[in-house]
Amino acid sequence: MSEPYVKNVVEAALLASGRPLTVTELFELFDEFAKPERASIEMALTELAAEYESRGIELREVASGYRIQIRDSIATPVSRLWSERPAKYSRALLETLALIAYRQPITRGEIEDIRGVAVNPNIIRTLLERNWVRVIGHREVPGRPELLATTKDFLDYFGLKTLDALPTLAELKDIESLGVQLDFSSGVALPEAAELQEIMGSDEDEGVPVAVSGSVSG
Amino acid sequence: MSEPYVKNVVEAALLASGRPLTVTELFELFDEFAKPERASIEMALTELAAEYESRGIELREVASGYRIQIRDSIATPVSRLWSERPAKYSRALLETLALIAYRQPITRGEIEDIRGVAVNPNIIRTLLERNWVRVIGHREVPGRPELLATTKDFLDYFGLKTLDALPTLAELKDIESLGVQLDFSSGVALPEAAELQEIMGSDEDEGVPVAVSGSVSG
Amino acid sequence: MSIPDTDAAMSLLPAAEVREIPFAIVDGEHISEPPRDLYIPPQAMQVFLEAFEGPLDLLLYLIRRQNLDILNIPIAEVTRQYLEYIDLMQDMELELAGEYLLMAAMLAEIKSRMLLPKPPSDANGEEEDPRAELVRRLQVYERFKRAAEDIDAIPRLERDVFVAEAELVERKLAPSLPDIALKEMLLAFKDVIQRAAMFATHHVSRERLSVRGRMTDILARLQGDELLEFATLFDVSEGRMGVTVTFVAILELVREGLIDLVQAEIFAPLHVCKAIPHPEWSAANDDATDVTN
Repeated sequence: MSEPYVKNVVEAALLASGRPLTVTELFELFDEFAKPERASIEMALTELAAEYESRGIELREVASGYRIQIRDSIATPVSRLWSERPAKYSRALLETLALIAYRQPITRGEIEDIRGVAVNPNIIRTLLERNWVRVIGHREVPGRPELLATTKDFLDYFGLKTLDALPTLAELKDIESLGVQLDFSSGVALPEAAELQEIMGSDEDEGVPVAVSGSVSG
Repeated sequence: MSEPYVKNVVEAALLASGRPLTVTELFELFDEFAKPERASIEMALTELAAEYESRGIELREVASGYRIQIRDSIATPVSRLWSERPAKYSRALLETLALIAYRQPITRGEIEDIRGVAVNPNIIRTLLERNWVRVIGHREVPGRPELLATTKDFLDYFGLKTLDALPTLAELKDIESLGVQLDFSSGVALPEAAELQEIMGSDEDEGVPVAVSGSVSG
Repeated sequence: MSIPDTDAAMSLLPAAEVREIPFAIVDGEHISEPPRDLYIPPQAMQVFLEAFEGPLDLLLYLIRRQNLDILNIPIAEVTRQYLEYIDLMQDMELELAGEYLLMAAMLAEIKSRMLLPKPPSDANGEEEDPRAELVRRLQVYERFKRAAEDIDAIPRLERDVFVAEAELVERKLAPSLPDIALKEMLLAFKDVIQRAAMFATHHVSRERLSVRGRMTDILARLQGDELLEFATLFDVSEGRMGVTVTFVAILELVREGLIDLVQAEIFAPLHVCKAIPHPEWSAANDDATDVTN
């Protein structure tokens, strides 16, 4: 069993901080000459999680550490504390966020190519202000567009530990497999092969073609 | 005893609200068709207060209702969550500490002779306050200057078992590569026998010119 | 957006598939074109347009609404429907995003390629479907459209998840001290030694840290005024090496004038004590004190 003092400090710190805390951050709260073992902090976390089992709160590990949150089963009465409905996010914002989350690092131009529509600058600004997204560099192409990626705050907000915890993307079906059955009444027309090759071959990692099309965006 | 559900909602609401809540406010959180008695909310509060007795938090009644707060006895470590990252120590302090470690026992004058500049008294005071350095005597020369040496706390802080675990002067020449081999954080001390063998061995293998404090100060 | 919204907007329109059936029969004549002066409130058209996130979204809607296979789009039909909406919106003099017109051009191009005679196969003998790129774009877009819905469904802070917090009434001052990495200190030492070496004109010797540490230990044991028996400074369990280190440390302490070795008479036990202040030095010290006072 962990020392009661260690467990009490860990619990109090998690409740006082208002943000997730890592084991290292918890460790550093202790006085230099009375530092517990890191293992006893981990033990305290395990014990707290077990104690909360029968309670209205739970210990959750998210991207930037541990936090204590209200248990889902009790969220309805607790949500009555606030009369205002929480903000809804527009589809445009969510689609942009999804593209950044699954395709990071990604430029605004690449987002626009996939969505087939211009991205409202307000959307990127909102995502940056919420600190869900940040600029992590520039793509070394003309114009040096900013590369966008998600942050730990994004994962924390959605209660995720890592990006891998995001829902899996839908499968892409391959039109090529259908090619045999195609029946064109007046024969098959080929698009400029080179052009399509270039367009389709640009994204090997997932086998998903990024719809970058000069003819469309140009 | 109160119903566990009532107690769980009361606790969760107090922890989620961010402000004190009255019994009436707590009462109103419950679904209209499953409202508990007001008495059972009061009972839940009493039970929570009792449960928190041994913990780092406490239930307090303030002017605008009940709130859960960090117990005073645990406020010091928790407050470190907001302590600013401490400033870095100066180069002069690092050099002074290093000279005391390698040349102990040593006087301030001797440190000044080697460094070629006066030692700010604040540096010595900081090192004494940090309990990394202590005065172990006086050199019996005019002025009887204090002899400074490192402490057990100094060894503990740097994770060293003995002073011998510090690299030798020859090893310092290759300090960049040394850092990789030596796990400084866990402070692995060199095996003592090998160490002494090296010390007692011939001097020829090392030709590092070293300013010896005694003769410099003379 | 939600589909019901779109449907509501659509119901205000001469929906595309309605065209298959005569729009109306007037004087026995089948009228399949909506009257040009049919009034549709521009706001409704605006709502309709805003319900879509762009041309891909609109196309996807047309395909899904008719349960068409995305891999085998009847391009002529879909193009006709798409263009109808575009025409209608242009008739309404609504400002149409350029992307919608580009898509219209792309659809028309695909349609015409589908109608052209089949050109010779490429080297691989494979035939590329003119719709391939469009299908891929639609699929990729749909994929992220769903991902956005999935992300929206994840329980999130503020809406579904509430963080438990307790008040810290009074923050205690807890100064935290700067950290030093051992390496920092070693680098500092290396520098200072190198610097000192440049000025060193005196003898050069090899420092023995063990001896230095032992010197500190011996001095620490001599804090009081008592005499310590010489032999007690040695720990036989340290072996020959340990004894030698202690001995060298004692010699060094004596050489530096930090300790005195005393012996009452010949062959009597040796004792060690703190060096006794030289009378003159003490006097000098007193003088110095007087001066500063």
